[in-house]
Amino acid sequence: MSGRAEVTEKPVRADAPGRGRALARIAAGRRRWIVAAALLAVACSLPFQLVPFRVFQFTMVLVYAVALLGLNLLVGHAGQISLGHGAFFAVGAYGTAIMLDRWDVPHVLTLPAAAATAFALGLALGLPAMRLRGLYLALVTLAIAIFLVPLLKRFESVTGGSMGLTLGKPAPPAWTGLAEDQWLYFLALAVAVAAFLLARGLLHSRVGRALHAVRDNEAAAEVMGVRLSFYKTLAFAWSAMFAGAAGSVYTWVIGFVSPDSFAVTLSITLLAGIVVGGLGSFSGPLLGGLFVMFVPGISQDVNDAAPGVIFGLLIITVMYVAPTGLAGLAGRVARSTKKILRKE
Amino acid sequence: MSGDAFLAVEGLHAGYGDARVLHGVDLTVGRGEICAILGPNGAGKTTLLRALSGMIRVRGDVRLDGTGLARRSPDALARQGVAHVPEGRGTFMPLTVEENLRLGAFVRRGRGAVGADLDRVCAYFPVLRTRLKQVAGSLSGGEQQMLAIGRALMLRPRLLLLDEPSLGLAPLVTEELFRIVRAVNEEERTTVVVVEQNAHLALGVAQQAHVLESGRIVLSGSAERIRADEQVARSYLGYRV
Amino acid sequence: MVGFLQQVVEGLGAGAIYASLALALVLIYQFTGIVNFAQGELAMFSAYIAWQFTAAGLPFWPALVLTLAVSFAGGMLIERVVIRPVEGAPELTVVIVTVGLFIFVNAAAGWIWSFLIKDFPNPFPGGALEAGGLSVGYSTLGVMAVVAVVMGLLYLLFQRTKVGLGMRAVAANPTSARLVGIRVGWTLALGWGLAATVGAVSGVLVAPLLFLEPNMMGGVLIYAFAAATLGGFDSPGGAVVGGLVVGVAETLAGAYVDVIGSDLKVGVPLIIILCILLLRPQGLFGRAAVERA
Amino acid sequence: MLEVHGLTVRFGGITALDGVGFSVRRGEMTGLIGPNGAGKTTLFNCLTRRYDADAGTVRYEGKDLLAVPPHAIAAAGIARTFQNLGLFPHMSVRDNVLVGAHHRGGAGFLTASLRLPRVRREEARLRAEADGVLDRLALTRVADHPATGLPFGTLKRVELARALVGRPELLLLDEPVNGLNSAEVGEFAGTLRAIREEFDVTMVVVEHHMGFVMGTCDRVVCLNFGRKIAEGPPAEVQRDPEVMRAYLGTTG
Amino acid sequence: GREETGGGATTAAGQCQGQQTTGITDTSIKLGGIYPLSGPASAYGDIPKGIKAYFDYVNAEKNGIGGRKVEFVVRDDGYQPPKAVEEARRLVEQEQVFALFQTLGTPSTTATWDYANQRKVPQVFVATGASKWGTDTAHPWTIGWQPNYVSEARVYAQYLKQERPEAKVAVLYQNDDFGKDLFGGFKRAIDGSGVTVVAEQSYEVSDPSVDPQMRNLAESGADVFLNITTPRFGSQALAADAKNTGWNPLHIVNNVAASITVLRPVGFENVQGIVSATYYKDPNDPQWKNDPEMVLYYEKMKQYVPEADPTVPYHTFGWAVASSFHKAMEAAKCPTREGLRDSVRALGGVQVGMLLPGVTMTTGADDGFPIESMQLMEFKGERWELFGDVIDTRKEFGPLTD
Ligand SMILES: Nc1ncnc2c1ncn2[C@@H]1O[C@H](COP(=O)(O)OP(=O)(O)OP(=O)(O)O)[C@@H](O)[C@H]1O
Ligand SMILES: Nc1ncnc2c1ncn2[C@@H]1O[C@H](COP(=O)(O)OP(=O)(O)OP(=O)(O)O)[C@@H](O)[C@H]1O
Ligand SMILES: [Mg+2]
Ligand SMILES: [Mg+2]
Repeated sequence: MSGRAEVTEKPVRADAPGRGRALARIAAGRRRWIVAAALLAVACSLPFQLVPFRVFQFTMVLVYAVALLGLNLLVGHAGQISLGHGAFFAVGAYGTAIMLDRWDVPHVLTLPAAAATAFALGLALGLPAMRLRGLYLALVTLAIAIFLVPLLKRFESVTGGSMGLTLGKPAPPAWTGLAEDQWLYFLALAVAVAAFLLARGLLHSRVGRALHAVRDNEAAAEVMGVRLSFYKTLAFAWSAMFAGAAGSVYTWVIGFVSPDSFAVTLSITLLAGIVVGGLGSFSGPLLGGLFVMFVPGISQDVNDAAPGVIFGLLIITVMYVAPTGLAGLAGRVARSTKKILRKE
Repeated sequence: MSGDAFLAVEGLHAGYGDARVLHGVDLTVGRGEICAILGPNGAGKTTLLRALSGMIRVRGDVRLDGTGLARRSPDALARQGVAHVPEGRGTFMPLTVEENLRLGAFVRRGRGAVGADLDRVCAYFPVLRTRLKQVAGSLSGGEQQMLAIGRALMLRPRLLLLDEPSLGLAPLVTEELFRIVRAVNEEERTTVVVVEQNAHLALGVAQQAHVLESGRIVLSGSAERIRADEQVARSYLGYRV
Repeated sequence: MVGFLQQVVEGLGAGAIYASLALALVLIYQFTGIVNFAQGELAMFSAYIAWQFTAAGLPFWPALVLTLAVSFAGGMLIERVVIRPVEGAPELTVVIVTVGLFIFVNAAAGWIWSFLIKDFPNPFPGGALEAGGLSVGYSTLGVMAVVAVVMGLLYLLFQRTKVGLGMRAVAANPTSARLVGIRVGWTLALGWGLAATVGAVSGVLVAPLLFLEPNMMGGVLIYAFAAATLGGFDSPGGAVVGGLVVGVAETLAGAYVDVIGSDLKVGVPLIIILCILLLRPQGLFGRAAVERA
Repeated sequence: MLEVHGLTVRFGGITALDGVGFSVRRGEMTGLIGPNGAGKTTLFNCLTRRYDADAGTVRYEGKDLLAVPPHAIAAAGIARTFQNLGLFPHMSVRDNVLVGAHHRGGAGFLTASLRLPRVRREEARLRAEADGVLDRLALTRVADHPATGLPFGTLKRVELARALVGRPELLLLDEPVNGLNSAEVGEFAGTLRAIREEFDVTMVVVEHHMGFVMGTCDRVVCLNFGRKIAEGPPAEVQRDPEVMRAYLGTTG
Repeated sequence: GREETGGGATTAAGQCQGQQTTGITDTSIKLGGIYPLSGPASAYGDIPKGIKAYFDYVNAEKNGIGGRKVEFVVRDDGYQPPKAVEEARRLVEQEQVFALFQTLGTPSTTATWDYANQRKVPQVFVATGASKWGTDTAHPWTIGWQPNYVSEARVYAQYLKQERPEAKVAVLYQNDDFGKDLFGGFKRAIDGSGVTVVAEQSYEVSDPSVDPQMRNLAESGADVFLNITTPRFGSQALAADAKNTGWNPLHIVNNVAASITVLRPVGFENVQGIVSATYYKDPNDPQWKNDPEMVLYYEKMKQYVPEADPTVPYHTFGWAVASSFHKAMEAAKCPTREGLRDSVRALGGVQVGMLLPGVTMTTGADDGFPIESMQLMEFKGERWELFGDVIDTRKEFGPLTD
């Protein structure tokens, strides 16, 4: 955020420069709100500008962004690697599907219920899992994601087995005058904005700092009074909750769930998405969502004989150009243009 | 002096990313000399040593025994006989003490000589001998500092760069340390550049000294002259040990 | 009882396969501190290279030697070209680069050689050793022997050689490693080369048993991860023991525990790993990181 | 305020602390000295529950400190700095300091994510306090700088600020003047004395800088090989022959 | 643009008035297919190459289908249903295709068929053998092509009932829609006969090997082994069966894994006498060496997709399904989406060169399955030998309802 702060430092009194900086911070804060409002305005106008198919694509971007927001909380902010977040996404998606399929629960209610289920599961798995460190945690979560697929197939009467479940989509209320795609888009947007605000509140607080502290130096964090197990487990559960909410919206949008939709690749894609987007940054999840959504298509346009060759290369290239993710790259670009502009 | 300059630094600029730290440092150290660098917190002393051992990119000219060194990588410099005891000690935490020491001699050949040097270092710092098989990360701060110095000596360096070598050492060991530095310097004609806050001891062994402030050398001279400087006395020699 | 023992033997056979790839994973982890998701695909690619040599008429053993050499060079090249640019970047960045590599290599293999199963020669005779009612296939024995040899060599490399010491130093602290004169870049490349070679051995062992096609190693990689996790990511011996335990546990559970059945048997290694890691978070044979405030 | 009795800590074959006992009175500044590897840091680690004691008791304000879980140490009023720095490198200096006030806040996941007014008020209060401490330690100019890339001496000060903002009653400082030149040591000693008055805090300081120890401490405890070999007023300990032999050498 | 219909010059007149003509003109017709070109199922990504070869050939040498040049747009879904939805929408809304021709895989097709039917876009000859494409009545715009897995299962059941009425069967199946469908069909087809399933084992596509499953099946002492697998696992199961000298069941391998390319790596000496069923010609089978369609296929593959290996059966499959589309389109009364929908549901014994002699496409009001006949074959020497008559499962078992 402040890569250019004064580094040659001598003991000084805090005086004018300190105050000036505070003012600048307030100004920057206001600027950020303006940017956010503009962004939201653009987001709201999108479905009226684009063909339905594009609207659908952006709806999915938002779905992924919500899941990545959760993963970012865990990986980017709390420093715990999960290779199994597809599992929580699946729990949210299947939870919603089952509620719709068996009990005809109204769509809106399925979201909190699915998120709560994912949260509870995250908590239950987080308790033992959080004793593990780094790589070991990552691989145990990976195993969970792998195990989920046959598990979903096993309980066929509930989950529809390998054939999956087909569900109805939420219909736009007549007063809105929106088409189904547009309505779904706005639902996803609402969820994404809510998730974003929640995550923001969380991170700009004592809790967020505690998570960062755990990420940066566990021993020191504990001495400062941060209860490691509590924060790690809850970060896991919250992150699972976001993934679950994303899964729920996914089911609304796609109207179909099957075990093969939630194979390990999804978990790995999510992790790749957030790392490519930018760990620990606010725009990371959105950029990651865009990457996950659009880059495979681009890869195919380049080489339709083996799109994987291009997709793999693109991942490598992005990491090469932007080792801290697209968000970091965007920040760098913004900074250097600002500098150039100032020099003129 | 510069006739037999073993290390010659001219117009050295260095920094981190956008932050410039050194603004044109000139420095020569004669062969087999000990040179002390003093300076306040944040002056760029560590940065200077990092620049000399190739850890950061620099602009300017650095010559060791006549050959240009600027822009060489640290490993190439190590092969040229430059050993650096870095700020923060750079311990190989998961490795044992013995492995840490042997790594110091990584670029040397000849098992026998290395084994003898291992003994020598253990004689300098007897604690290390009792800890040879212990994981280095579990050593106390001071023990790790000794390990770092021992590791650097294992190279039998031509140029030894010491960044606050007495950091965290007990007074007794600190004194011993400077005796060792002098001994190594005398026996092997090792040239030494030492950044040290314990100015008394540093100036005690050094032939020449420089004061670095805000990335520039503001005062240079023989150790005695520097010691006699009033400003230096106030800043660096106030608290007597 | 014989049936049970036979299942154990078969489990060991499967476990040896997992162990063979786990060794390569452990090798890379040892001195770069990252998990290489592409390891299985690189092994598969090596197997294709071996296949290509034999298809061109080379006898198996010369083809193998050539393959190992090519794989070694390829591994080093990958480090130089693909990993080097992100050296020093956050660990996860490097991990995701290996994910990209995974996708790339898999697709490339399909593109070059198609997805048809290739006819891969088996270096070991077909029959089985019969003793006391048990039968152990010669290929199983062969795989186990090779894995044991590779494990021993790796142990010697890590613990007894200067190169191994240098590698561990690079993993522990690259900055200091450079300061003591280790060519970090080349050491990393060497490590990747070695891991690719070990992976190639794995691929060549696995190909005749699982049948060579681009997705051959996907499942093996998962179990190799499990093996390495169980054994401790920094111990070659652990990787082998981990592989064997996973193989046996999975086989027995699939065979004897009806509720688990063959569909849920993947869960068995998971549960074992969880239980063991809860007791020993660094894996069975892993070294706990010393932590000092 | 603090009573240590027969404290013993072993690591495999090494006995880092061997039946150490001493006490610290409220408001006092105690120096802890001893050769490298004597067990000083280990003692701090015991007091902050990073290490488990193999034997012995520690009573703090009459409570059994060894029964307090590690994360509750801060709330019990104990704060520390680390010998080799224990900062959070990716966080700004200000955020580092704010983590020090963690135990003084009450916001949880839910309340924080909803940004309840209560949380905002608490946040504003702690921020103001942190800024005050930063100012007090002349760190305002680097408050937004990440906690890496600052000079070692500055970082040591950041650690002190982080410890102080938790309003500790007992402050454990592990080699606080490391890497400072003597003028800076003098300045720092002054700051520390002022802080002691201002924050009404009891301190235990590990330091090898004898000038500093002699100048600031009320009492000094000397350890050697995990055992206490001397205790008393600084001047007395400094003259203790065993301390001189094991620790100070001749120039003491 | 976001217009719904009328992408090109309207060719619909008369009785076709008012029908959808998106994606079709007097000189062109645009089709879209969705395949896993990337990811773990990318083996199936070879199918569109065969299709391309056929259409390129028809476009260049036959002036297209009834004067309309075919443009075939292929999209990749990585075998992921949400991606399939995206790609289906891209094809329909952006590419403005006339029809979705082939979506591969049951999950991907299931995820897209509601959409296709709502938009009234024909989704024809989907590349999956699930039975619901033919039995479901709510999706008239979607239709399969290949014999459904239940029909295939019936063929094996029929064979066993005749040849081994007391057979004890051990089954290995892939634990997904395909394996479940085929295995379920088999169980239903043997219901009430003397044939019984005595052991069953499933595997996941992510399993490294099916050896443990094969061991457990061998313990059952069954005298028939039904191998419901995809290629690599098929080879593994065949090899495991060959290796186990103590267990010598009649080995039936399902069509998906019956290609010569699956058998060859196992060693032909190890697969003698195994049984399977088929409906189209295997390009590796010497008996079709001089078959005119096969000769044409080899020639045109080499000419139009020289980089592809014509011996890959997926290419042949693509060729067969493309020529089937050609026939269906030619038979359409109206060059409209409705016309295609109706045409594929009113096929009367349509012959397709690449299908086995005697296998034809037939559909009707109560029959949504174009191909329902298969012929049994036994592996002898280095090739499959067809035996018995072509079995029309519809005749034998009655129409499939579900
Ligand atoms: N890794 C780094 N990244 C960015 N800036 C750095 C880094 N290391 C040092 N600096 C900056 O360079 C300047 C000089 O620091 P340096 O560590 O060289 O000082 P020093 O004289 O060694 O101080 P000290 O006595 O505290 O060790 C400081 O202002 C510091 O902020
Ligand atoms: N986790 C550990 N594992 C093994 N040995 C340890 C561990 N922690 C400390 N020790 C040993 O205990 C002894 C005491 O260490 P401690 O860090 O307390 O010393 P210290 O008095 O702080 O020394 P210094 O002045 O050098 O910092 C040392 O010899 C050290 O090697
Ligand atoms: Mg320094
Ligand atoms: Mg200490």
